[in-house]
Amino acid sequence: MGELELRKMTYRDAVREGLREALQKDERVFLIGEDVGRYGGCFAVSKGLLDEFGSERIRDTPLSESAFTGAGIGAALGGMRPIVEIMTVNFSLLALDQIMNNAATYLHMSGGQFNVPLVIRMATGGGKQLAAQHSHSLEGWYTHIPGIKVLCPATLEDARGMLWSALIDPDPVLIFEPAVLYPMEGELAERAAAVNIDRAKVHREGKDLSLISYGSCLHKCLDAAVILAEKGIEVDLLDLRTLRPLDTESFLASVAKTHRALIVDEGWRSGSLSAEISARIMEQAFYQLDAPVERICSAEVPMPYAKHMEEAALPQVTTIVETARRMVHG
Amino acid sequence: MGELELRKMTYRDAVREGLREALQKDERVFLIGEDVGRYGGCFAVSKGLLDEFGSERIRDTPLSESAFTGAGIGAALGGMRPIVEIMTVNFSLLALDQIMNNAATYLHMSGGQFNVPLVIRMATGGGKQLAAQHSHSLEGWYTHIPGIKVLCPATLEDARGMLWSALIDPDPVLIFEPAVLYPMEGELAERAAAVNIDRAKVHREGKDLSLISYGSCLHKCLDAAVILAEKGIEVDLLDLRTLRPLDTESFLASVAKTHRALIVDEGWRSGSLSAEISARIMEQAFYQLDAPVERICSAEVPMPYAKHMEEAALPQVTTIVETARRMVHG
Amino acid sequence: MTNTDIKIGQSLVSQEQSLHFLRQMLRIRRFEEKSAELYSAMKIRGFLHLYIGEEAVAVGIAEALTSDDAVVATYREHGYAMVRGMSMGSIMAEMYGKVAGCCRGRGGSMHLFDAEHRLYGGNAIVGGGLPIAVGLALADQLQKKAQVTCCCFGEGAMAEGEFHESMNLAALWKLPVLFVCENNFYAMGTALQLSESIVDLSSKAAAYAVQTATVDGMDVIAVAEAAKKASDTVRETGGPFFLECRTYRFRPHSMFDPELYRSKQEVEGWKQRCPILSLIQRLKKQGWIDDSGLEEMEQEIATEIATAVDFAEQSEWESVEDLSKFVHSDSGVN
Amino acid sequence: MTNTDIKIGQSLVSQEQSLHFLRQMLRIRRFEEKSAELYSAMKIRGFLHLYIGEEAVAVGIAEALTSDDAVVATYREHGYAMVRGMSMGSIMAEMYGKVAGCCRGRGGSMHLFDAEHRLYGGNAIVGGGLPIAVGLALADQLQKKAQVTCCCFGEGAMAEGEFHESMNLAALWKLPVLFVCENNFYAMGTALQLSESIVDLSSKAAAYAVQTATVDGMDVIAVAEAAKKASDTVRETGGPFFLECRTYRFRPHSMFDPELYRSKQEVEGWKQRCPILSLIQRLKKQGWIDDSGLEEMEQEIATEIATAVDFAEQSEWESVEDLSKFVHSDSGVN
Ligand SMILES: Cc1ncc(C[n+]2csc(CCOP(=O)(O)OP(=O)(O)O)c2C)c(N)n1
Ligand SMILES: Cc1ncc(C[n+]2csc(CCOP(=O)(O)OP(=O)(O)O)c2C)c(N)n1
Ligand SMILES: [Mg+2]
Ligand SMILES: [Mg+2]
Repeated sequence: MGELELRKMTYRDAVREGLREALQKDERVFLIGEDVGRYGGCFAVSKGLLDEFGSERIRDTPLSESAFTGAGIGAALGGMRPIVEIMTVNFSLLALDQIMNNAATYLHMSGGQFNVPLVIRMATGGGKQLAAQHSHSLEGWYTHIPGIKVLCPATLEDARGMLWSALIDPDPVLIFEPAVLYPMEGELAERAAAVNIDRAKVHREGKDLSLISYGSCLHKCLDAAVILAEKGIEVDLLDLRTLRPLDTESFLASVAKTHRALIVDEGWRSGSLSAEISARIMEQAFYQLDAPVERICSAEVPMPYAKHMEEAALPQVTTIVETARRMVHG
Repeated sequence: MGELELRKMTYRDAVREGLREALQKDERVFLIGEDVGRYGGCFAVSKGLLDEFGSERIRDTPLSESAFTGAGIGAALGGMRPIVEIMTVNFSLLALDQIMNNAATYLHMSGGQFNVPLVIRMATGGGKQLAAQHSHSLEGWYTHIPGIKVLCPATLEDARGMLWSALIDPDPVLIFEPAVLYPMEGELAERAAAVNIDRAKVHREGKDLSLISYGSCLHKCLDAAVILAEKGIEVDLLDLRTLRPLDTESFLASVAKTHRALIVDEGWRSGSLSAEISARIMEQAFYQLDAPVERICSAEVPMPYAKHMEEAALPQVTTIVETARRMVHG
Repeated sequence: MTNTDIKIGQSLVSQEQSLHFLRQMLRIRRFEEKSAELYSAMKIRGFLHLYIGEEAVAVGIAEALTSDDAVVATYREHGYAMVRGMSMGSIMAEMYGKVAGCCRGRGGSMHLFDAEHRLYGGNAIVGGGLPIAVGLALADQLQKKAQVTCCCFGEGAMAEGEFHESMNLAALWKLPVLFVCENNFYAMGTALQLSESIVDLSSKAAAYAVQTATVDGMDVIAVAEAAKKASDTVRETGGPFFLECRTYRFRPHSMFDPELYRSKQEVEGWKQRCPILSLIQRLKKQGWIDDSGLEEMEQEIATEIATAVDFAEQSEWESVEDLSKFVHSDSGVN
Repeated sequence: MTNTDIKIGQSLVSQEQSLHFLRQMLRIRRFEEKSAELYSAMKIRGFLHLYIGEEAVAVGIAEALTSDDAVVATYREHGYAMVRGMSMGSIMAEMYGKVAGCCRGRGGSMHLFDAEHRLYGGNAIVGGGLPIAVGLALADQLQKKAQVTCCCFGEGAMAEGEFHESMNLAALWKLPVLFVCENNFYAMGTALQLSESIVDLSSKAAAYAVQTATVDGMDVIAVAEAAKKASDTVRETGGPFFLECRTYRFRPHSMFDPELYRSKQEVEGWKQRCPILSLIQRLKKQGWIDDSGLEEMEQEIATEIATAVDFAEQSEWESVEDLSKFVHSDSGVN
């Protein structure tokens, strides 16, 4: 059966398939953003969709992040199911007022009268030598905002499946796609299986250490886990997937088993999502800990352009391995 | 001597005196923002300054948060010492691109060529029944950004003194003034004493519990501390004052003494500054803790208008007292 | 001209309609006067922005809108809430912070919402409502619904980037938005000429290839007529229209405003042009209303307001257990 | 007209100056062609936005600026860096990510800064530089410095709210900003008519009461002349000026661009109007340069580029110990 046939594709293709399926399934769905149409998407994600669905449903916008994001909110209020694409998280700051003061508040402010069924997608993260204004990794920062959900697909399955789950959510959902993952290859079943957007996923089971991550750093953790296994350290590796609301249960369950936790995320260290996770473990699993929870995050600097400097600023596999070893063997 | 004579004044007056002194001391200093001049400031902070210093140095702006904040950055690059006033943190989202992508990055991006000696002041916080779009408490959120400093004066002395310290800092400094504190009365010495902007301040010494806070919540903690003292619980009460960079040493020193810590801040709980502090205590003082660090923050809801609902959403003295008692006596 | 019609402004308006205009303006005026009282009595808190002096705008605009049309307003929106058909009770209860309020006490004066009457707020971020209006109109265009989205904002909002971006999108995509600029010449304490390099606001709007008109916002009949023409244009062309209504705020910006930025004389001068008084004069001249008729109308409105206050007083407080209700929808909503 | 002068465009330009224009445009062209090569060779990474086809703009504008004037540019700023007087070596080393680069390798192609030549970047946020330029001009006005701040941006930036807010502030406060719009008719893949409801960009600027002009951006002499008039106006009035230069990007937007949005013919058509070729033709007709002279010029430029590449290759890498250097100033700076 179709479901079982696996096809080779990239993370980019998976996102595109998710978009195509959504556009086919629900005529209220449309994609709106800069260069999503004629250009084919700044990361070639929406390539081909303009021809397939036309310029009304694959709508190129002027450079007006605040207005077209707000227009997405309005269109959602008006009965549509817009998918707003903000090219990258770096430009989303220009739309933040619309996101925090309108999208996130409308339902509550109106006493339950107006929900905003909106999805906002954006690329996130560094690692491509794009320097200080184009390398932000702010998905963790966005999780501070009540009224929105925040997703970060790290796998092809989630890249394709999370979009639909987000679209059927009655409230605003932000999906952050790590730009470095677009070329990542993998295999997917012919037809998309619906994915949940409320549970973290265990990628590896282990008793020695809970390794908690998401997005692009998940893959650095997967590599680290292999190296650690060779050194006899078995990590319990969690992909958070949904960053708000956090699936606290899963990482508490893991910590209950391992008594040690290391969190890896690409955000700047101070005020990172890792801090929130560490604080929750402190509050709810303190007495189960054999050692302090640790974090590996990005250095607190505007991202430098030079490759060696950027690498020094970002979390790296070697650091994860060394930190994990020290935490387990002391 | 003048220094010793104490005068009664409000927090609002103290901020105004800080502004006046700065404008008198350095002709490169000017105040720019919405209604700072003819209106007298939306919280009457700059009342009278227009007559004293003229419309070039007390500059009213159109409603253009992004442009006049960016203009402040440009003016700082051009040799001036601008004080940009954004009426409230709620509107600063419109200027966030300028703050994060320009003010915070220029020095690093330019390899040290261009520092940005800019001060941005804004009112922050809830408690005035201004509802979901006018009650944000985002100063903790701003501390995620490398390249800026974040101050939050909780006392008259800091309200007056921190401004000058911020102005002589060669880099961008954000000063958050809790709006509920403007009417607060107190006494100040005739002449301003320079205040440091790198150390937390101990308001009360105690051995039972470290109570860590800042801004408007500091005053709730002061009240709680009195009640707790009556109950025989002595808290070590810290005013963080500078939120970025955090004075980690001071709260670690306090925890080393008390072995218990409660952090109180008005930000939404997830991703709050409290999370960062808790994580740092976890990482650097884990083995000194007798109990898990706890946080009291705002409920994760857009701020409701109704008084009783807003009070339920904000940290309150009773909660602080109860939590502290439970933490100490179990 | 027949004796059943009256020529006011440039148009023919029936006795019935002009009395309706008067009643609507009076309802807003008296309701807000009461609200100011209740603010001093601490029954209403937070920010309270009064519309007093500007009533002709909301009343005139409302005439051009159908119940299918949408309205996006600002924090100075009591007038719009009333002309859209919301009951004084649900508005007053909202300002009391009671559960019977239109937003169950979560919004307050600056955030009046009503799904039934398609009022999408009550937005307290200046300029924040414009992109929302563009999106509502886009949804209508995509769904082939012949509806107008009316977006109201002050002249101060025109300096914000969101005005620029929203006007361009509406014009570029030919969206059915009726942009209504309530030019009361001040943004808090900032006079128009200190806020815009060009004070002819219509010419600013014209730079987006949007049709424009300017009308005396103190003359309800002129506003109604201009609004009708404007909304007709939107319905016919399917594209946006920009209508500037020149009006004036008789009261302080909000309840905390020393009004250092304008002279008593200036305010008095505008009060001479009070939209309510001038309409009453014209109606009396026409013999369509007399003091007793006016008295009667005032009485009815006073009763309506008293009932609303009563309703607000009687209503319950939302339970604090429900604090986080409506942060997310109860699943099912979609 | 004397034989020492040449009538090109509407103006008289000396042989010396026109050869200077040619040399500057060629320097940019060849430098970027080399950069593209080095990008494929992975010596340069990140984003690389080429100016090829648009050289006449930066070169013409530079003629109107003094060393005291400031320039705020975009991520497509190699041309400005060169015409401001920065050495090819410091630019190339920057794109290599080496410590000898103008920003010690922290900025890269999109973030060229130079305090000595008052180049304030190199901004990768579209529209992000406009408020900065307004502020630099405000500082000059307050300090009574008779300097011009030249702010360059693409036509796509004009849809951003920051354009609107910045133009208004500059006009309202009469600030000495020379706004230079490089209209290359595309914002990435979005054609001007899909981005602006009015494509006559000068008329948009005029809506802020700013003086405007439009010039053929493929004709360096016309640009130089228009820029001179514009900057003179700024210096005389102390107020802003908006100059639209119509030009075209011969290359893809960046190094990853399939160019699905425009036809080969369109690109070819514009290449016929190459600012460099056309100037060469005119100079030859005038007998001011011949093939050997051109060859010589190309040789000198090739040497300059080779030296720059060499310099970049030789330079050290910044030590990773210095990662957080420049996040804050070493105290003392003020
Ligand atoms: C983005 C933003 N900046 C500042 C404010 C504070 N503020 C509230 S109303 C107002 C003046 C708005 O003037 P205008 O748009 O003319 O409307 P009016 O109040 O005159 O009806 C200001 C500055 C705000 N609410 N939002
Ligand atoms: C605020 C923002 N939005 C989107 C982008 C992505 N982007 C980079 S260049 C560009 C097109 C800009 O076009 P234009 O202003 O005409 O300049 P050009 O590239 O044509 O010189 C876009 C959309 C960005 N860098 N900044
Ligand atoms: Mg106004
Ligand atoms: Mg362009």
